[in-house]
Amino acid sequence: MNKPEHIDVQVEVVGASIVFRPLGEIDLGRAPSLRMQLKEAQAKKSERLIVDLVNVPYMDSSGVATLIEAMQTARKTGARLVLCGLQDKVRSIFEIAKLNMVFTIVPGLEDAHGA
Amino acid sequence: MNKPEHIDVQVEVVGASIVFRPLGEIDLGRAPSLRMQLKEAQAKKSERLIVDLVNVPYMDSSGVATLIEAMQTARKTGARLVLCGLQDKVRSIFEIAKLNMVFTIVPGLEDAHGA
Amino acid sequence: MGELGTGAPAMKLELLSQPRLLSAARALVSTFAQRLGFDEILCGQITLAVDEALCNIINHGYGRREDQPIWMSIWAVERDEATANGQEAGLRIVLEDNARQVDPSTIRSRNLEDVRPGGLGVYIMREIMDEVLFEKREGQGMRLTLVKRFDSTRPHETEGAEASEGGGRR
Amino acid sequence: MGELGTGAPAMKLELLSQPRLLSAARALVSTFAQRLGFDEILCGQITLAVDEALCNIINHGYGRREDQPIWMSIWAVERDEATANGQEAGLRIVLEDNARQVDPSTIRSRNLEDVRPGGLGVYIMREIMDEVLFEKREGQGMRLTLVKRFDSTRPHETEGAEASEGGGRR
Ligand SMILES: Nc1ncnc2c1ncn2[C@@H]1O[C@H](COP(=O)(O)OP(=O)(O)O)[C@@H](O)[C@H]1O
Ligand SMILES: Nc1ncnc2c1ncn2[C@@H]1O[C@H](COP(=O)(O)OP(=O)(O)O)[C@@H](O)[C@H]1O
Repeated sequence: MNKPEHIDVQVEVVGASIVFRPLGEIDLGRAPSLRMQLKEAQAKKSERLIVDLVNVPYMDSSGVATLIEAMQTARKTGARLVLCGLQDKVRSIFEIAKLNMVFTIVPGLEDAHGA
Repeated sequence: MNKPEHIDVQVEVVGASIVFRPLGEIDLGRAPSLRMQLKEAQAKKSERLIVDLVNVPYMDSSGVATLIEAMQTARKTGARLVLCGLQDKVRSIFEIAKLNMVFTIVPGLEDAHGA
Repeated sequence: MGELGTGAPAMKLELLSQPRLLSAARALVSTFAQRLGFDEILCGQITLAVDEALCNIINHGYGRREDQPIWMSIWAVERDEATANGQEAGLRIVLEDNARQVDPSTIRSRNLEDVRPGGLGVYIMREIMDEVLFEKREGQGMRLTLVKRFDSTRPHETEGAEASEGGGRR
Repeated sequence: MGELGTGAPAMKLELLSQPRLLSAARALVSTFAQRLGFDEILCGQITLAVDEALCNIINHGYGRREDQPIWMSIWAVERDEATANGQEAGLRIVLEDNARQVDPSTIRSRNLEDVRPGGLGVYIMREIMDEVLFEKREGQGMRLTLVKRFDSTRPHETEGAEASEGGGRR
């Protein structure tokens, strides 16, 4: 009935890192699009995948689930997954779900390249 | 049943001008509070009343009606009424209602003192 | 072209006739219009038109009584759905109430040249929306249908643009 | 103390079980919570709890069918109303559907220590809201009641605050 929703993502290669920057809210409708694009980025097998959430004002548990899946993929291949740029509302869900210790979360993009 | 809604307004006296700066959306529920506070500001009989809308993300026709009333009061007393700081959405209603020629509208506060 | 909005509405909001609820109703409309793909200025304008309509129901329909129901039904046809189904793409919003019935022809704007407080709501709705239709409901109350198409015939006013100058009073 | 939310709800939203409608439903809840006076973090958390509940109805209740109804009713008691009426001040949101009925005791979170995708929604709701009650509706479908009081007993989590650590799994 309705087409699957798309989320725009900026993807940049910076040295040994891929910077993956989604634009907009991540919810049930958009998580599948995010998941597909994360898989594509991870297929490039960089040492480090930086998910920059600076342009994500909102995320629900479907977004979090997608990121957990990406982290598990990264572990299997020995790559690092780093999150940065979390806005307050997005940080809140990671805290509530007690995932701020499970993910590597740094403040800004400049911190992510060394993390 | 429900209390009348209040809108916060910062009021400053700058030379011969009063700067009147409402904070928040101006709609049917809040227009009466705006009206009362405009009347109080106008009772001070300054030469110029500057309504700075920089912190008003939204205004409907009840807000516009309140400002038209304030303009009519100003005219009677020979005072000037100047609007500044209009955000795009607020400017839109003045344009649609063809009031951008009726009010003195300037871009920023610094332009308002001379207008 | 099929009519925009047949079948069940995507959403239907029932709200009491209270000014404190208007900001939530606006947020619903504005966010949905945005998700459909209307640009920011248009989302703001559509939201304004709906807000003006709700204010009129509260003020004129219900005479400021705060315990009365208003129903807002929203239909949407997205661009690619429209192509597939031969429908027009856009947003259709229907407001219904149980308020006193008035002759639809009496609901109109005053002359804008006569600048005074009030009397802008209906003019604003007609400036913004492609369709503005007031009707008596069967039994009691009024119904207002507001339609905005992606291929709007209304001018998209922006700073300096005076495309609708002289477009007349309605 | 009187129960929060008796009489007609301030608003009732009926929406189809479509993910594209969730952003509008969130905007409604968040804006209304803000107007009531909940702070920005709390508005975000309340909105998240409601969103998770709506996702579960779409995913588990309706198995992703997109043409089914969901009803969200919202009651609010403002602080000064509460003092006047001996009610508790806050927000009560009730979600109802026509989906398959399940034993409420089967709706629960997994162990969070076992980190894997999914299984967070119910946990998040219970972390944020003061009351989370799943019930079978008379006839068909489920009802979920979510309550958040201004005098909340839930920890207001902020960066570094670990007030609920060891609060157990539910
Ligand atoms: N929902 C309504 N029920 C009855 N009369 C209405 C309704 N909406 C508008 N009207 C009539 O149309 C007139 C014009 O409305 P409007 O342009 O919004 O200006 P205002 O509300 O400031 O008077 C109103 O004064 C009123 O007489
Ligand atoms: N509305 C519902 N109808 C039926 N079962 C539900 C509903 N909501 C939750 N559940 C059940 O509770 C479990 C936990 O839900 P949740 O914590 O949100 O995690 P997830 O949805 O990711 O599985 C679900 O897997 C499901 O079995």
